[in-house]
Amino acid sequence: MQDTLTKKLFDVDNIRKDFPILGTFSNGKPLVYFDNAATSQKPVSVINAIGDYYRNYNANIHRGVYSISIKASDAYESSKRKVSEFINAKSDREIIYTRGATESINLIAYSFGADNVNEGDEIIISEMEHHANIVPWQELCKRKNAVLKVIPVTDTGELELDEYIKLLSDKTKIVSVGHISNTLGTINPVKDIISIAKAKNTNICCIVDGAQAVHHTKVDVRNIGADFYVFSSHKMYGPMGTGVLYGRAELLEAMPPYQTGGDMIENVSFSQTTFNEIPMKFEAGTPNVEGAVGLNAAIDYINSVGFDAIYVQESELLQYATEKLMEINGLRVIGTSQNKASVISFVVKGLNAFDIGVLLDGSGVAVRTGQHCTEPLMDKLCIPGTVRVSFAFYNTIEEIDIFIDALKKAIGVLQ
Amino acid sequence: MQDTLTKKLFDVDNIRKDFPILGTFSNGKPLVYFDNAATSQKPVSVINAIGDYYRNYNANIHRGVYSISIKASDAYESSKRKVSEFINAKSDREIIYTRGATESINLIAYSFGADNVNEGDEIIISEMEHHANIVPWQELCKRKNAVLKVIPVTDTGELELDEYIKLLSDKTKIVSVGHISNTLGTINPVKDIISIAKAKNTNICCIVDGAQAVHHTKVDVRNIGADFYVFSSHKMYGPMGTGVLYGRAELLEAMPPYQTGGDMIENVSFSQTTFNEIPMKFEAGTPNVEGAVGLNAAIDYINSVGFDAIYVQESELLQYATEKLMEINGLRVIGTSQNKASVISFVVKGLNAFDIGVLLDGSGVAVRTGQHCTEPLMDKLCIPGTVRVSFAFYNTIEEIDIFIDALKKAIGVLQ
Amino acid sequence: MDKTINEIENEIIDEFNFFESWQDKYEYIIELGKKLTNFPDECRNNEYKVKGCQSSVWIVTNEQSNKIIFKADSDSTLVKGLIALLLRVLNNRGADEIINAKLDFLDITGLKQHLAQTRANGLAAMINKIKMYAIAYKTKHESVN
Amino acid sequence: MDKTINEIENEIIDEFNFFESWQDKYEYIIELGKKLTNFPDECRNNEYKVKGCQSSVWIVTNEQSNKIIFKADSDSTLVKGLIALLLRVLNNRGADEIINAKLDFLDITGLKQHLAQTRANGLAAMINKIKMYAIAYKTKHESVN
Ligand SMILES: Cc1ncc(COP(=O)(O)O)c(C=O)c1O
Ligand SMILES: Cc1ncc(COP(=O)(O)O)c(C=O)c1O
Repeated sequence: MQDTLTKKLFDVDNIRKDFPILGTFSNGKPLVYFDNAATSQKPVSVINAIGDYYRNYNANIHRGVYSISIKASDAYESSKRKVSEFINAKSDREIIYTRGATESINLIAYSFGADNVNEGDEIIISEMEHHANIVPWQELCKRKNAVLKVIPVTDTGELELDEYIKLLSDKTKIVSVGHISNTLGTINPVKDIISIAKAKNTNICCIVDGAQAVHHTKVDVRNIGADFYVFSSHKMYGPMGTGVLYGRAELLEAMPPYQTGGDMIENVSFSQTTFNEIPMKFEAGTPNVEGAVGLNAAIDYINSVGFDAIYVQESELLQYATEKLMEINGLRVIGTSQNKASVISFVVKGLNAFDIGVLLDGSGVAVRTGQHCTEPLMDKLCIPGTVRVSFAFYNTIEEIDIFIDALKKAIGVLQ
Repeated sequence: MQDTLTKKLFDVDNIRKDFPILGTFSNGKPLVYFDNAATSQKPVSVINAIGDYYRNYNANIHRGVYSISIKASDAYESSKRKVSEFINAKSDREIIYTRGATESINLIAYSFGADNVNEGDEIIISEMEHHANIVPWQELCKRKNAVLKVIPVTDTGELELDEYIKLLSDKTKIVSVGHISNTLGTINPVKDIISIAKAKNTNICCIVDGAQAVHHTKVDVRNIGADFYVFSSHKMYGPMGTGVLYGRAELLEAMPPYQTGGDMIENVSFSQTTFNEIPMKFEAGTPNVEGAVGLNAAIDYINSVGFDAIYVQESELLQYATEKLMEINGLRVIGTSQNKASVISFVVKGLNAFDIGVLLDGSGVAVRTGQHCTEPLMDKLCIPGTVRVSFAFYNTIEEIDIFIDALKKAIGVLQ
Repeated sequence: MDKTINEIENEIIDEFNFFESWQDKYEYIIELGKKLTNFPDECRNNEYKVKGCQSSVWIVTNEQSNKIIFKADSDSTLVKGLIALLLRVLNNRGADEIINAKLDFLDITGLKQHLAQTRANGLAAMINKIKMYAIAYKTKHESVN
Repeated sequence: MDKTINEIENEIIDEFNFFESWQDKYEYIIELGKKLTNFPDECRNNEYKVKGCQSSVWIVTNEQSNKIIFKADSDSTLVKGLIALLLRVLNNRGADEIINAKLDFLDITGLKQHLAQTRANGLAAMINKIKMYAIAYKTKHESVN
C-alpha cells in the first residue's frame, strides 16, 4: 500500500518526457545518461524559459528605465529569492551569482581570505575534495604563508572525524568540506563538522561545497550552520554558466570586492571609488539574466518533483545498481559509506577505466572515467582512476540493466 | 544604381524576422529597441543553437569518453576556432572564455599585473573608459602602489593624443583603452595608440576593450597590434554569460593562473599542484559549453550579414538620427567625433534624462539614461547623465521616426 | 487634515483609476512634480541627499506638535511627482502612523511596477529614510517621557 | 617492408571498412592492443611517459640504418591497439617520411572521432612525440653530413 502510494508520487516515464535528450540515440542505441554528477540534463521547462527570455524580454538590468529591462530585472531578482528560499537563506541579499561553484570558492578564498587569513593560520579541507575545493586554498596558503590541513578518508570513503577534531587548533581560520563527494557519493555530516568547529571557536569560517548536494537532498544552510555554501546551476538541471555563492550577510558585508567593474560600484572617480551594497558588490559586469531565469525554472522543476520522490527514486537506483555491480567478478566498488548519494565509482581488476568507458559508449551508455578531479583521493586510495556512474531521478532500473549487460560484455572483450 | 545594389545587400525587413523580440509589443506599442550598446537582441539561430545543444548533446567536456561529451567538446573547440578567425588571432590557444569583458579585464589586471607591475609603475587608461576598464586598474594600483594616468578627452569626445604621448614614460607598463566608447560612440584610433606605445617601449602591454567594437566593425587583433583584446558575447548577438579574452600566447604562457579548480590543472597533490597549458590554464571549472555554442552561432550570423552591410545600415541610422535630433530645440548631442559608431548620447536643456527615458518607454521606445558606467566622463563633461540611443543593423529609419516623435512629445510634457 | 493614511491612499487609487493610459498617469505625476516647489534651496546639498542611481532625492524634516513634517525634492520631475504623492500620504503625521504605513497604493496603482521599483530613482531609499526619521523621532520622544 | 605509408594506411582503411559496427572495430583494436607486448618493462617509467589525462603512454626509440624504430605501450588496451596501428604505419621509416606523414587514416576510419580526439587518451601527444623524435633525428643526421 505504502509502496503503491510512493510509486504514484512519481511516474518516471512521465518525468523522462520532460527531458528531450533522454529520448535521443547514441551510437544507434538509446542514450543511457549516467554522468549526472558531471552535469545534469535539462527539462524542457528550463530550455523554454531560456528561449522565452531571449524571445520576449532580453535586456540589461538594474539601470533600465524601460519595460523589458524592468521585467528582466524582476526576473533576476525573483530568481535570487527563489534560490534564497530553496536553501533557506535569511535574505536574498545573501545570494551572489557567480559562474559556477569553482568561481564561488575562488571568490571566498580571495575575498574572505584577504583580511582573515594570515601567516601561520590554518585551513582545513579533506582528502576527498574536488580540485575546486583544494587548489584555491593551496593558492591562498601560498599568498599568505598559511597552512593547509587535510582530514583523512577511511577505506570505506568516509571522513575520519576523530582526526578532524585533532586538526582543529587555535590557528584554524577556515574549514571547507564537500557536502557530497562527487567520486565516492559519500554524504558528509556537514552539520556536525560545522558544529564541532564552531564549538572550538565561533569565528572559524565554515564553508560547504554543495555542488553535488543541492539537487539530491533538501539543503537548509541555516540549519547546517554554514557561513558559506556554494553550488552550480548546471548540475541541478539549470543552465551552464551560473553558480551560487551563499554567504552570511554579516561576512559578505565585511569582505572586500572580488572582481570590479560595472554594477558593483556605487561611485567611480579617479580619486576614489566606492562599492555597492551586497549582493551587487560581488557581481561585477553585466549579470547573466539568462542563467538566473534558467536556474529559477530548474528550482521550480525540482520543487514540482519534490525531494521525497527524488530520494525514493534515487535510493532505489543506487541500491539496485550496487547489488548488480557487486555480482560481477573482479569488480570493486570504491566508496561504501552507509550514507551515500546516487553516485557509484568502481574498478575492475586488471582493466583500465578508460577502456571500459569507451566500450560502454558503444552501447549508448555514458559514464565518466578517470580521477573525477579528485586526484589526491585517487592517490590515497592507490588507484589510477575509476569508472563512475551517477544517477538522477530520471534514470531507470531498465537503464541499469542495459548498463550492466554492456559492462559485462565490455569486461569480456577486454579480459 | 550603387544605392539599389547596397540595398540589395541587405534587406532589413528580412533581417528583423530573424530576431523574435523585434516583433513584440511594449506598453501596447511595437517595441523600438535602441539600447543595443547595453545588450543586443538574439537571432533565432542563436536561440535555437542553445535549445539544440540542451536537447541533443549537453555534456561536460574534455574528459568525457562518450559520444555526446565528444560532440560537446568538438562544439566548444570549434567555437574557439571561430572566435580566433573572427578576430584574426594566430591560434585558438590565444582565446580564453570568461564570463564577460569585465572578467576578462579583471583577469589581465590580476594575472598579468601580478608579475609585471610594481611600485611606482604607471598604467594609462582614458577618461572615457567604462568602469570595467577603470576600477580593475585602480585596484591593481592599490595592491602594487602603482600610478594610474588618464588620457583626457576633448569637448567633442575624442582622446587627446598629444596628452597621451606626454603621459608615456619609462615607467609605463600598461596602456588599456576602449576601442569604441559606449557613451559617446567615438571610435578610438587604437592601432595608432598601440604603435605609439610600442615605439616608446615594445614591452608596454597594450590592451583594447573591444566590448563595443567587435559587432560594429571587422576587428583584426594582429593588425591592431593588441597584446590583449576583450569583449562580451551578449553585446554581439550571442548569449549572456560568456566573454572573450584574447591574449598573445607568449604573454598568456608566462602569466600565473587566475581562478583555480577543475580543468585548469595538470596534476594536483597536497604537496604540489601543476597547471594545464593555455588556454585551459585560465578556464577553471566546468566550461560554459552553451555559451560557446551560442557565441559560435552569433558569429556565423554576423558573418552571414557581413560587416559591409552592417556598416552601411548602421551609418545610415547614425546619420539620420543625428540630423533629426539636431533639429530639436535645446537638445545637445554629447560626443561629436568624426569617427563614430551608431551610439548617440544627448541631453535636453532643463530636463532630466531619467524622465525622458520613462516617457519614451511609454511609447515603446527602449533607451538608456544615466551615466552608462562612465561616471568620470560625465564628471569631466559636467553633466549628470545623458539619454543614449544605440542602434544595431536591425534597427530602421521608421523606428527613428517613432523615437523622434515620442521624444518631442516627452519634451513637450516635461517642459 | 483629519483623513487617515488609508483614506488618502484610497483617494489616490481612485484618481489613478480615472486615467486610462499610463501616458495620462505620467502626465498627472509630472504635473504634481512641477507643483512641488517648497523645498528650501540651501538644503539641496549632499547632507540631505538620498542615494539614487540616476536621479537625486533630497529630504529635510522638522517636527511640530507631535507630528513630523517632511520637505523633499528631486532633479527628476517624475520622482518629484511621486514625492508629492508620498508626502500627501505621510506628511504631518505621528511617528507610529508613519512607521506602520504599508503604502499599498504604490502597488495597487501600478506606480511601483512602472516607476518606483527601478533602483534608479531613489524612491525606495527615500521611503526608507522617512521611516528611519520616524523611528528616530519616536525613540527620542519615548526616552523623554 | 617495402610498402609506403600510403599503402599501409589504405590497408588499414580497408580493414576498418570491413567491420560493420564500431563494436566490432573496437574489438579488433583491442585484439591488436593485447598483442602489443614487446615494450621493455624497465622503460615503463616517467622518463618515457607521454602526458595523457586518463591513460598513460610510454614510448622508446632507437635508430637502425637510417630508420627510426619505436616501441610504445599504454595502460589502456584500446590505446595500445591504436599504438599498434600507428606503429604499423610509422615504424622503421626514415625521418622525412615520418615528419611528412599526414595520418589521414585516423580521420577516414573514424578513429580520430571515436577515440583519438579525446584529450583523455594521450594519442595526440604520442604522435607529437614521434614527430619530434623524427625532427630531432633529422637535425642530428644533417649536421653530421
Ligand atoms: C564536489 C564538487 N565541487 C565543485 C565542483 C565544481 O563545479 P563547477 O565545475 O561547476 O564550477 C564540482 C563539479 O565539477 C564538484 O563535483
Ligand atoms: C566599453 C565597455 N567595456 C566593458 C563593458 C563590460 O562588459 P560586460 O558588462 O559584458 O562585462 C561594457 C558593457 O557594459 C562596455 O560598454
